[in-house]
Amino acid sequence: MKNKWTLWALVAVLGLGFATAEKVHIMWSGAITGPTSDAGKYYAQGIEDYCSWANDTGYVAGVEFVCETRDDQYNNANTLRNFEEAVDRGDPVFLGYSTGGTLQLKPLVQEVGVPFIPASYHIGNIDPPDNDYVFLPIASYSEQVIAVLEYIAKVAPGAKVAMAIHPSPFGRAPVEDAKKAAAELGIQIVEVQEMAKGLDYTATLKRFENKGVQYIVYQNVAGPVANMIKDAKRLGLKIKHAGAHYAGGPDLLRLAGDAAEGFLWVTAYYMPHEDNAAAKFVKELGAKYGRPADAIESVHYPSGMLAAGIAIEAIKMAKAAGQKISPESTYEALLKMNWANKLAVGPVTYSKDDHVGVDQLRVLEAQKGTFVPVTEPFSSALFRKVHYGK
Amino acid sequence: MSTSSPSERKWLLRINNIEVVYQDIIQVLRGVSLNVPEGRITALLGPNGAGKTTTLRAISGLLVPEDGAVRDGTIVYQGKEVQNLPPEEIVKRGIVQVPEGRHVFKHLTVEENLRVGSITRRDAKVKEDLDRIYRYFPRLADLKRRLAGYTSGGEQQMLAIGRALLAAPKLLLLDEPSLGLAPLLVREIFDIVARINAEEGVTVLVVEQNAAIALAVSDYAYIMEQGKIVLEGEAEALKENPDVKEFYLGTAKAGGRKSFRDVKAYKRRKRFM
Amino acid sequence: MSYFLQLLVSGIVVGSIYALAALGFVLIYKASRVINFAHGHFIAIGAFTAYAVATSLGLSVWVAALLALGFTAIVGYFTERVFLKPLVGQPIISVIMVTIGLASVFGGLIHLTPYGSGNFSLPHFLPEGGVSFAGISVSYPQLLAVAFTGVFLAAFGWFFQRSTIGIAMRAVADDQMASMSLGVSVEKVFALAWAAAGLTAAAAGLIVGAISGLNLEGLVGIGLKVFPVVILGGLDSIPGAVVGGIIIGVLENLASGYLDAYIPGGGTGDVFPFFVLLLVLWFKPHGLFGTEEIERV
Amino acid sequence: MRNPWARTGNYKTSYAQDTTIFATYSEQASLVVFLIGMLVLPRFLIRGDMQILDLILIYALAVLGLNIITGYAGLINIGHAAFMGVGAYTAALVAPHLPFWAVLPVSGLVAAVAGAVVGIPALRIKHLYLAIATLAFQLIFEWAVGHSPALEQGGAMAMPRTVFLGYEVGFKNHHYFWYYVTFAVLVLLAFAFRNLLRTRFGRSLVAVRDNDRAADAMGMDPGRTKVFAFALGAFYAGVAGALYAYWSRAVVIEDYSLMISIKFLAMAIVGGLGTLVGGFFGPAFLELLDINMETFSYWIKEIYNPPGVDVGSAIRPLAFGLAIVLFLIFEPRGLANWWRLLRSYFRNWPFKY
Repeated sequence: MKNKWTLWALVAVLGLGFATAEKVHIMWSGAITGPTSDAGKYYAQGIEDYCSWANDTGYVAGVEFVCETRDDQYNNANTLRNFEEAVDRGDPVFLGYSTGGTLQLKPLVQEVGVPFIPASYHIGNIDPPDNDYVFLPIASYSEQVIAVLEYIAKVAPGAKVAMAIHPSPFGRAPVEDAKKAAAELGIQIVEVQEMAKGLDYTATLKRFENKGVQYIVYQNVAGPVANMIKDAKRLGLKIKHAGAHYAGGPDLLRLAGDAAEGFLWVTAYYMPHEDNAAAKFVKELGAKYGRPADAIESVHYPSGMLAAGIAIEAIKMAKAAGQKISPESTYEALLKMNWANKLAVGPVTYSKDDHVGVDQLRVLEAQKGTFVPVTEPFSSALFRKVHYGK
Repeated sequence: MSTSSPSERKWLLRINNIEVVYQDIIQVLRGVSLNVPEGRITALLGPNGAGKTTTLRAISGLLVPEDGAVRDGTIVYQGKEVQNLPPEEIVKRGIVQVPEGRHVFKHLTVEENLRVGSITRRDAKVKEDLDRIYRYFPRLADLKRRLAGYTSGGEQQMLAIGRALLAAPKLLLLDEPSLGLAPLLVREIFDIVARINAEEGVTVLVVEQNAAIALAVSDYAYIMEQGKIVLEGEAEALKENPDVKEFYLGTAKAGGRKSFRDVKAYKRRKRFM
Repeated sequence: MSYFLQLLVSGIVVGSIYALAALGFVLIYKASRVINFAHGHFIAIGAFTAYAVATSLGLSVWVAALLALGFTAIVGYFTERVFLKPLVGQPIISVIMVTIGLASVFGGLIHLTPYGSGNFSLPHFLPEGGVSFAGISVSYPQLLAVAFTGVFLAAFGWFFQRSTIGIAMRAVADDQMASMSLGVSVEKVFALAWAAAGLTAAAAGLIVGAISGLNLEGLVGIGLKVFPVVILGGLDSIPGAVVGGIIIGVLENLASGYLDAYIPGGGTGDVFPFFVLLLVLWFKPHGLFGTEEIERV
Repeated sequence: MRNPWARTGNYKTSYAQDTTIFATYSEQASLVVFLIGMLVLPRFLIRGDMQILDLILIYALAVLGLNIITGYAGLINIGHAAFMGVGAYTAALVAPHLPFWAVLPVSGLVAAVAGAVVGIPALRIKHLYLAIATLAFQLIFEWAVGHSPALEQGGAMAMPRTVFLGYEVGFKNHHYFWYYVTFAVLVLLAFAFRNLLRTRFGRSLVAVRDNDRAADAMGMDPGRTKVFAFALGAFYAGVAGALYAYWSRAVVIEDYSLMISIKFLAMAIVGGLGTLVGGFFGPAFLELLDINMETFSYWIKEIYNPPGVDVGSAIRPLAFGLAIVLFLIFEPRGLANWWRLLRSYFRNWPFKY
């Protein structure tokens, strides 16, 4: 009867474990449907899977994460409602999404003091005022666009550049900084065009061509970018294309096919086809939680993971420091964070004055259907100069 | 004209005591009964608002678009009850109504208008019938390609009748064919109706306010007032009825207006009839 | 000059897609006086059906396209039977709102499939590239769009001018009472118009899919672009849908070609058609080819 | 009148009695009970509930405005959220310089001007064509805001923290404070709404809806009536927009998009077009439906969640659409009609009729 006793003991230990596991809620509110949902739906899956992974592996001892991904349909009223619910419940951290939603919530975030990690890498999210509690997972759109401009200035000095942006605060985010940086780099931003969801971009592209544009830099989501570069190919234009984080990625390759060849893309994440721990980890999780191939390959999937990862890491730090899990302790932990994560090209580091997690970026180029890095990870000095004046 | 009593006739259509209600509340017909003999022209006369058009619609099923329904009584056509059937079913059985005010399809050509008439037919004789209609109404043949909206009132009336004939009716219901037309045209149209009746054997039930012309071509007639039949008889006989002369034909002798008492006397006679 | 010509040609291509999308919209309005706010969803249903059939069953895109046309026609037919028929005789706002409600229902149903969000591209079924002439280039899918539109319009033109059922549909649009008096089943005509609308919407969806990929938002958005087209052409005119579609397509392209550079951020092509719409409503409320209604007290 | 609560017929003896808003003592009494109930309600609700309640009341105000335009005057308006947006952006621009109680009417008035401008096409076109014109205005509004640097191109314009009697409103009491403000405004404007039909203008609104040619023949000016209906309805929306701006702490374009306009129409229909109680029931029903469907969708996700399909996201638009469709088919007079039936049941109890 010895076996029976072991079994009971096991049950008792497990039961005790469950009973003592503290439930910590982490909420994400973003667009699973509606505008930009092509990015949002994979982002949400990344969060869910990272959470499940943390629970399944017992990543933070004694803590069970309850991660909710809520579809706010790109509507700020829904985001606000979700955020307030999280605050009322005492959630230690909140994962956000859109630029508009984050900018709107900033004063409230400041007032309630709950750390807020958006999917939007708008620099305005962490610029004053009310910027104490917002943390960007990776470098801002502004820095991304400046990084690609620096690369362009290097390969084609004095190039003429046009920007094609999403018609929203998200799209407009890097425009001002990009213009200043271009002046420093000696390249010329000829035009900034907002891309509506049209069926045909001939008019815009032809105009760019007439103005002698050599590069188009996109701040947009992959769908419209794919259509525009396909049109450019059809028109036989010699214009080259480049884009910030949300403009490119495997999604773009899938949608645009051959037309994406030579596309320059800036991001802080590793690619699924690369031979490293990050790619392995992402594929493992995707397979484990039954995600389809296009989700696993999408760059938004690891982006979601990183956001969830930062939150979970901060909670782990707070717990390790013996503190009660709360917004305050999580905030304190975030300010001290230096997480050598395996998803992005650099560690996630925060401090009182630095609310950008991964400071490093890489420029990649689409070659034969995959994005191949063409630079080492770097952070842009020029960005700091034009944005902060230092 | 025939002198046989009504009971000896062969009825194509018998309406027994029908009541028609619009929108569930407005009662228009209160127990109307009338019979239509096969192969003849029957007239239904009466003043505005008496319920003549409603009676026709009850027969043809066109109460539906006006939110009306037959609530009580029966309409028997060829031995079968047809009240409240959908209009397309009634047309298939051979009852076709020419609506009041002609209702031609203004944005269709004359020939297209006629083709709509043949929609319920599956037989191959449509082309032949089309030519026959053009023979009855030679004017329509000249206007084939013109938009119906740009034809004159008389032409539109002819078109409406011709269109109905293309549905190969056994019973043709005409609603005020004289409405808004010059007397000469009215004469012409009624002559054609009489010819169609005689040559094609189409039974006709015609609703009219112009009693003189209607009684001239019809065999039998009913007079309707306020949702009830108040008088009926052979057309010849009705022409001689003093009340009909007074109120519908305007041919009473003894010039000058009659007194109110006489009107009351008429009402009384009506009631006991 | 070649700049202008290229804008013109591209505008005609986009315009013929609008024309095809507007065709179904006009069919419904013409037969039953219903403004269909769910038309964009018909376009999406057609496109995603073709995509689903082609990718999951592995059939050729052409077969998938035929199935999609048929399926969307059936959806249109049942939409009328189930949702619109009970509302015959109700005020306009009820009829408008029921199509708005249906749009939301269709949106929800599409989200029950894997196609609710994200971008998809139809498998290649046309040769890559296109033709170029004097510096003006048109891709094969774009040529197909124009050809498709031409075929559909010719087919519907024939149907409405020559076939008895087509003439009967016009008759119902003209005068319902008179049509009923001749035995035309108005109900059947309505349902038939919705089926035809579903079919043409699916055709529009397929072409959009071939040109710019499938995305629910984008496909549904075309349903909004239909409004300026039909207001310009006339709500109940089939030639109006074609002419209106092409004019709006061209104007949109010219606007973004010549005005965008002067407006901060550009994007004028998106809003310009709606300015046109307001102008048309003010100066010629029934559009270029629409029929005016006569009102009586 | 011995038993004023148990009348069997119309016993009115003067014109003044005939035109009172609340005909019987029982109606007056139930109104007082209702108002007191609403005033003490927050004591029993948590902060999160208050947020939803606030949203419902703000939407109710906007829907009352829509009921003037669409319910009373019969002018289908697919651009009501744009009027609300005009009010909200006005609020964002003037709030740093004015106290909140002054911001509200200013926002309403600016929106009313916008409403009058949008109403101008109603002079020439009607029915469906007018509906499409309002749709065009909605889209042009969104585009114009998106291209105005002064309005942050549709990005967030923060609203200042409100100071009331020297006391700063913060997170904990934000929703309670705005509940009372919204409620006060709503009661005021609902009385105005109820009174509207008793004015010459209100009657001409209905006359114009039923047949504008006939109204013209009877000496009313349908054009002016329609434009004024738009202005008045937009005033309600503008005030609602300012309240929304304060309530949500910032003004962002997505809160005033086409989708929201459609939501307002749905609320008006589900509540009961042209009725006062419907203006409350509609927003309450659809907002609560949405929130419950959201909860339901998390529950269903636990059971059924195939890869690639987002069941949760499908449920909410599905429920919203079905609510509209089913109401239109089975209860076109909306929830207001259920309310009417319920009341008459209790009034006549224990008799059937």
